[in-house]
Amino acid sequence: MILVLVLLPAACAVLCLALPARWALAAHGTGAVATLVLAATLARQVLSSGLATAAADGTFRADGLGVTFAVVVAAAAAVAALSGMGSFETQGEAAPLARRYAVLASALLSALLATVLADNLGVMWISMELAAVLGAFLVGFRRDRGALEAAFKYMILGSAGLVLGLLAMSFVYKAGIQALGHGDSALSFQALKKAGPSLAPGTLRIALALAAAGYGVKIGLFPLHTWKPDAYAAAPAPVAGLLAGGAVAVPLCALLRFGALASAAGEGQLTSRLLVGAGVVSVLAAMILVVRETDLRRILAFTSVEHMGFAAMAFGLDPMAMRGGLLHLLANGTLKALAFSLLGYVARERGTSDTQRGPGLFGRSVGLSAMFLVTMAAALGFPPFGLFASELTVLRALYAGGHVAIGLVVTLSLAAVFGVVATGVLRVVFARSDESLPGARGSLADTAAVAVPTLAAMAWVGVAMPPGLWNQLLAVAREFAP
Amino acid sequence: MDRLLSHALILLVAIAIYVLASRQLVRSIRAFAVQSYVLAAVALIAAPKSEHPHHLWLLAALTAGVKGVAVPLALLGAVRRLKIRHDIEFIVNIPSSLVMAAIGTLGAFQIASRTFGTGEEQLKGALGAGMATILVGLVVMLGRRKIITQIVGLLIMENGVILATLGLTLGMPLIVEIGVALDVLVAVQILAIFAYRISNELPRGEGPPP
Amino acid sequence: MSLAVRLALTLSQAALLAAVAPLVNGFIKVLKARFQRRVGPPLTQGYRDLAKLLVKENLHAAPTSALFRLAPAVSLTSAVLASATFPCVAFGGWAASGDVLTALYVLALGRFFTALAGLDAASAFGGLGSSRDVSIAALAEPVAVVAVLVLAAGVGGPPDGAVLAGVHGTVFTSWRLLAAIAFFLVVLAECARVPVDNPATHLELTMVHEAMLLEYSGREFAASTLAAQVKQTVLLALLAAVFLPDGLGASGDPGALALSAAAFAAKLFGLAALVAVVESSVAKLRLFRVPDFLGAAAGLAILAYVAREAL
Amino acid sequence: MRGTLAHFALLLLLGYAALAFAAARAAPAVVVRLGAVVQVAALGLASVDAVRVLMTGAPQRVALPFTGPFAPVALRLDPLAAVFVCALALVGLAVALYAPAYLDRAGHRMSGPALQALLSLLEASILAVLLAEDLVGFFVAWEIMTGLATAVVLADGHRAEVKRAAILYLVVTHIGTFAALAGLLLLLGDAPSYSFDALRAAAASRTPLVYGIGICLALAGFGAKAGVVPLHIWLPEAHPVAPSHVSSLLSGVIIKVGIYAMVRTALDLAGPPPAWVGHLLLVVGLVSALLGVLYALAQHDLKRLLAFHSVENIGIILLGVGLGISAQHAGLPTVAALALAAGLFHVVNHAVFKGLLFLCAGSVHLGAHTHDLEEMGGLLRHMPSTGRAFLIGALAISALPPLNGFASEWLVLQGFVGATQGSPGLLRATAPLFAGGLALTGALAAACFVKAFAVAFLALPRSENALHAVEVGPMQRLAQNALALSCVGLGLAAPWVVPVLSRVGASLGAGRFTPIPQTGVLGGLGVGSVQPAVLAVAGLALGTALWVWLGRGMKARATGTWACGQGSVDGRAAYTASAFSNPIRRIFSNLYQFERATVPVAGAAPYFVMRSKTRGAISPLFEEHLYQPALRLLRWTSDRFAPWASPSPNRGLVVFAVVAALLLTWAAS
Repeated sequence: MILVLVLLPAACAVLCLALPARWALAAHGTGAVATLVLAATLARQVLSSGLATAAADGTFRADGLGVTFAVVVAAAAAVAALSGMGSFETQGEAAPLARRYAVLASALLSALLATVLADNLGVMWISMELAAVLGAFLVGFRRDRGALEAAFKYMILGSAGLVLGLLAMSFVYKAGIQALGHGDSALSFQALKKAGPSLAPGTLRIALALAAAGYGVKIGLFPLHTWKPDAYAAAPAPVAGLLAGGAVAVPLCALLRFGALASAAGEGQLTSRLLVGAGVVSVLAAMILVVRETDLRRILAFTSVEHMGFAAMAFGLDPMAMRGGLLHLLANGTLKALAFSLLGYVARERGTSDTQRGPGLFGRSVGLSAMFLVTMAAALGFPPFGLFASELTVLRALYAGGHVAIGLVVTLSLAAVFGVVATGVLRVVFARSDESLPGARGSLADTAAVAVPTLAAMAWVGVAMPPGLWNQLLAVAREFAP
Repeated sequence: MDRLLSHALILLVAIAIYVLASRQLVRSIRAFAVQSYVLAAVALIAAPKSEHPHHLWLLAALTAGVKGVAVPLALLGAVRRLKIRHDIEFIVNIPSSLVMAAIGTLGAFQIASRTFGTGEEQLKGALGAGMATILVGLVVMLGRRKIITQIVGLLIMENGVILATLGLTLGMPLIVEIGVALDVLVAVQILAIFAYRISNELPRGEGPPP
Repeated sequence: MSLAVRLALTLSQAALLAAVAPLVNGFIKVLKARFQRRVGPPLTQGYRDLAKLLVKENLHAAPTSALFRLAPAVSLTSAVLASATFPCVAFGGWAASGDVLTALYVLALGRFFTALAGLDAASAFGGLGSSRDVSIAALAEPVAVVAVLVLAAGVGGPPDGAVLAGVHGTVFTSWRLLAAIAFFLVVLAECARVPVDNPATHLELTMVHEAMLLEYSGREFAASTLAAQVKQTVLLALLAAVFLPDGLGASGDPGALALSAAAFAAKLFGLAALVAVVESSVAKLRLFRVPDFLGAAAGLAILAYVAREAL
Repeated sequence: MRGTLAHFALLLLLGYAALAFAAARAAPAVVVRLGAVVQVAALGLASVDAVRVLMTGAPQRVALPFTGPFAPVALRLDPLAAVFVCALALVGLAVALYAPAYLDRAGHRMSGPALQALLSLLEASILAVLLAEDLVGFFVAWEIMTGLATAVVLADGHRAEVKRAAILYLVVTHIGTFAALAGLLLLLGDAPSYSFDALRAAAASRTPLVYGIGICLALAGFGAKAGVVPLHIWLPEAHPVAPSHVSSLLSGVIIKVGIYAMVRTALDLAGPPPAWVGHLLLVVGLVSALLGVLYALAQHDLKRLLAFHSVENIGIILLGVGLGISAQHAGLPTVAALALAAGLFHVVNHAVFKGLLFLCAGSVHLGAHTHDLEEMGGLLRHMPSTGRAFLIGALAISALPPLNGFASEWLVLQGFVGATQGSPGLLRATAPLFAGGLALTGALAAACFVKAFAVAFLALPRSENALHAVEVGPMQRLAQNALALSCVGLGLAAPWVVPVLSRVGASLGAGRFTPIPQTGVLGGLGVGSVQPAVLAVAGLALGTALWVWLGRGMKARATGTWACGQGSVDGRAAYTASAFSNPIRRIFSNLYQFERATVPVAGAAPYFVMRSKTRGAISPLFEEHLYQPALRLLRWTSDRFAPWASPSPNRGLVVFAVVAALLLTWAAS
């Protein structure tokens, strides 16, 4: 079942190669949705039974953490894929572009799923590197100078980070060999975790530090976030959605696995202090950096830095906070993907996504602006949606744990970022500047087809989450918290 | 054998520092090729010590073939296409980058000495040299403005990791080694393509070629 | 005392004060004339003016609305009602209802409508008068409240009938004098006496209270003037009964009642004389010096409160 | 699942909103009227429930079918919430009557049914906030209310300042919500669940420092929604731009929900409040009251004037609540009960007369097409009913007997008189300052509304629009007169309403507030007592007698206004709004820092100026000295960090190298 899940998007990518543009996009969309459904069933099966299933003689294994992250990635990919269908021209000379996007996006999805579900750390690193390469191609999709430079910066920083990731893995491998002897079990996460106390703490501390630096770049925590604003501004909207929603969560899963190994070896305090420190610094820095941004895509990029920091901090605290962190990743991933996708339509409608220039969206199309407002509200943590529930849970755990100072700083940053983004969004929607930029009339149907089901799902997660699932998430959190 | 090994290790780090200090692009690419051969040699030296020597032979062949021959040729082709002779602009001038490299090397050997208990280390000093090479490669990447030089820096970091892995565990399982080598190759190809495309996008006369 | 007796006493007090108001005002005019070595009008001149006005016809300016005709009735009613809210002559809380603070608020109702009437005729002078009167009142009201608070704090219990009974018994203390002086300054400001406003002048730009009544004539003017005089008498009565309660009888037997009525009348006219003395000895302040004048009154009231707390 | 009426009202409103959105295109006029009927029915049901709860004192609870970890568990209507439901009902009914005719007029950016749907959703969210029984349900409803209110503020405006108002409103109140959430979570600590009972139990065991931070954050956060002074800057921007009938709901009810949250937190959730909370509320209340009325005096836009008065009345309410807490610590349980009851009574009163005034302002806007007092004048002749209603509202807000404003403000004043007899302490020493401040506020409010009523309705019209003003429709007049009548009714019924409200205090404070006995006298209990009914009857009798007598048998002759004997005067000589407030502006000049610029418009040379244009404006103190510096600081730090936002790849790698080195040394040590 795990292999099917991982290989489905890859198969879909191959299929798209053969199909004409229109059908390729449709295939990519249905493929992504099918992957989401498959991931959800796998997740329910693993979480309810509590026991993990392995595949391909141990290289892949669906444990609690992996399955949850699989759902996060699949959800973001599904939203991005569905909105992708509406944002690429499928006739004329632009047709091959659409097909290339479909192939690359599907391949990226399968690489991400492979990373998350890999039990063998080597395979995890390889699929991460593959995802980085595919991501670079997708970021540089538009072939203009800005996109190419953004892609190059994404690639260079990513490769440097992954080199350190590779070194971290080899350190773990050394500790593994000392404890378990040669062979593949020395690289299997499950085996290493079981043999936790016998691992050499010193080596694992260095491995964790290297992993934090290496994967920190891929997650985009401050100050290693420098590639994010350019990448998300240059990439086409559905790609930015997929990257912001799914691709940044995957290295966080890798970092968590290294953290779990380190805490199994007795270095739990170092892991939690590292995660919480990185998280709070990112949230605070994102708040400061977002103030001067005027382009809505760059603003969203910095909110992505902030939410990743918030999630990392949540994972560093106690199991209650980690549960909130997992929910936060799911909600943030999906809503960020939807926000970027809608932003693509908004930019196409009014000519620019800059908050200072361009006509008001309300004047041009009321339906799109209503959907855009609700989506951005949800992405900022307005109540009925999932993000409010996760932020409430994490803040609750933060204050219950007695971290009052951190709690106040984080709450202040969340509020300030809300202020900046809300101002930008309201300016974009209700601007009345007479400078009428060239905007193409998009059809409302395809945006509604993406937005409405996603928002409904998020509202369901936010308000009507079944208590059973909520406790299962707590069980996963207890297993992997530092 | 140990004396030969230590000479090889020192040579590796020296080549990395040479690339750091060189201004000539073509020379630094050739230096990288030489470094790959030396690395292959170290792998051969390490072969008898590990349980499954054929892995290491394959690794040595892979390194020599891919990184010794294929990659430098691709890079030289790119250099010819981009018509750039030497990378004179520096973000970080040579003396300060050398200081950073020195500090990095010291730190690397310090950390390396901690990870091994007494007498456990099969390849004496390989981990330290590997981490040192990684840091020097990083300094090369962050110090230069030209893309090709940054790619060379990345490749040197790559060699550093493989050396460190040899030092740590006498090589990784086979599929991991192959996967790593493949990925590096693909990454370098993409960077070369980007470099080429950016230079195309660049209308003549607007700023230096990347 | 039964409710009926209390109601009768209240109504008689209200009627008495309303009747004596023009006399008090005339008394002040006569005293001022004497200080200026003039004979001055007869004491009953106030009644003659009112009688004359009652037979004249009401002139209404073109822009005025129905409110212009309503204002005199409301201001006279509020003045008369204010006089019924606190007992002047005898105590025992027989006042039908209300207390000193309610009296101030009822007078404020009258001022509100007079100010509106001033603005209704669309003349610059009416607007001038209303704006200044309302501004001065805004500064005077807090001082009056603080002065009353000083009394209530001193005795405990509500500042209505019971306060008066309580205060009646205490020895004359210094802080009560300070509060009385502060309240006296407020009375000067509220009743448009000299330091704040000159009642005798008819020069449009200098008068404050008169400017609001500029457009009135006939019966409406009579009502408005009477209202002003009753308000002045009520405030002086308030000062006499609440702040200087010595000599006022408490029980209901006629002998004590007559004695305290006489004492009250004496104090009332004494205060009127004091007003006349002040008017003759002090020049009218510029409008934007009035805030300092009322600031001094506020200082006195706060000082009284601190004195009571400390001593 | 036995549903209470209030719970049913909530569902009714939500049902209508869904229907309205669905059938908006089909028959807009029908949908709008149906909206009015539904709102009247729903709010009627809710008020019946609220009155029953107030009378019996027994809270009503309804369990909800949701079981999720974040779903609200139950809806609970307790006496405190009932007071605010009554305020909502009173204003909501009038707004429902007013809305259809107002929406039929063309020129609204949002269609009638959409606005009706938004209005009923807004009322439903207010009900949900008042009925919420756990933190999650409370904050979900609270945020939705904020979102809807922002949408409503944006509903009608075309101009740029509508966008600015909406942004200001959303950002300031949302940051307040975050602060309040942080405060309550601090108080909640590690309690088992989010419900209010768990919070009450947990709050009792908090250390004083954590309690202090928590309560301050919560009060500041909810204060931002209520429009307390330092956080009030959005109020005079947002309320005037909303459609008139909605701004009366905004100003009358929604800022009261902020007060509800403050009282609920201070008195109920966080356990018995210490004395300093009372003093804090007193100081904040006085500052809000004074600055609110002083800023209102300097306005010549009618709706901005009314918005600033909302700040003033919020201050008065806080004075009552603060006195309730402080008096209880000064050993005066009766005065405490009286003051709290006065505060809650003023909540209802302010909702009624502010709702009335905003409706009248809306009618004036409809009839005379302007908000600017300078362009009005002489409207009473063309809009008599609106004029009379505005006058009653003006009398009520100026706290003049026998109306409801007088009843509650007089009670708060009596509270301060009673406070002077407390045990020697901070309250007894500062009582005269607060009493004096309150009296000053009342007098200034009276001055402000003399200006507002006279300049708008009396004298001669100063513009074409004012000359051709036309009275609003019958339904709108009915709504206004209904609110005016309830102003008078509440004033006269005060002696019976206040004791009921004092029981709310008793239900909250667990014995710290002794309920006031039911006597026909307003006040009593060792504090001043007045029978408003007797005053009103005597006044009415004497007043009508005099009024009839003055006009009888004498025909009144019309003449020109006195102009020193040179013919008659035209409208231009009359006093305008800014002229009227000039003396007070000069007295309080250091607060206003009034800047005036006179620009010559026409004339042969600079010396022979024929016409000139004068523009004066007061400097917005809070924006200049509190908000702008904060924004500038944030932007300055952001610029300092700019190079780190998205630098060149090289600089990114330098940072990466430094971070990797630091982490390695930290891990290795």
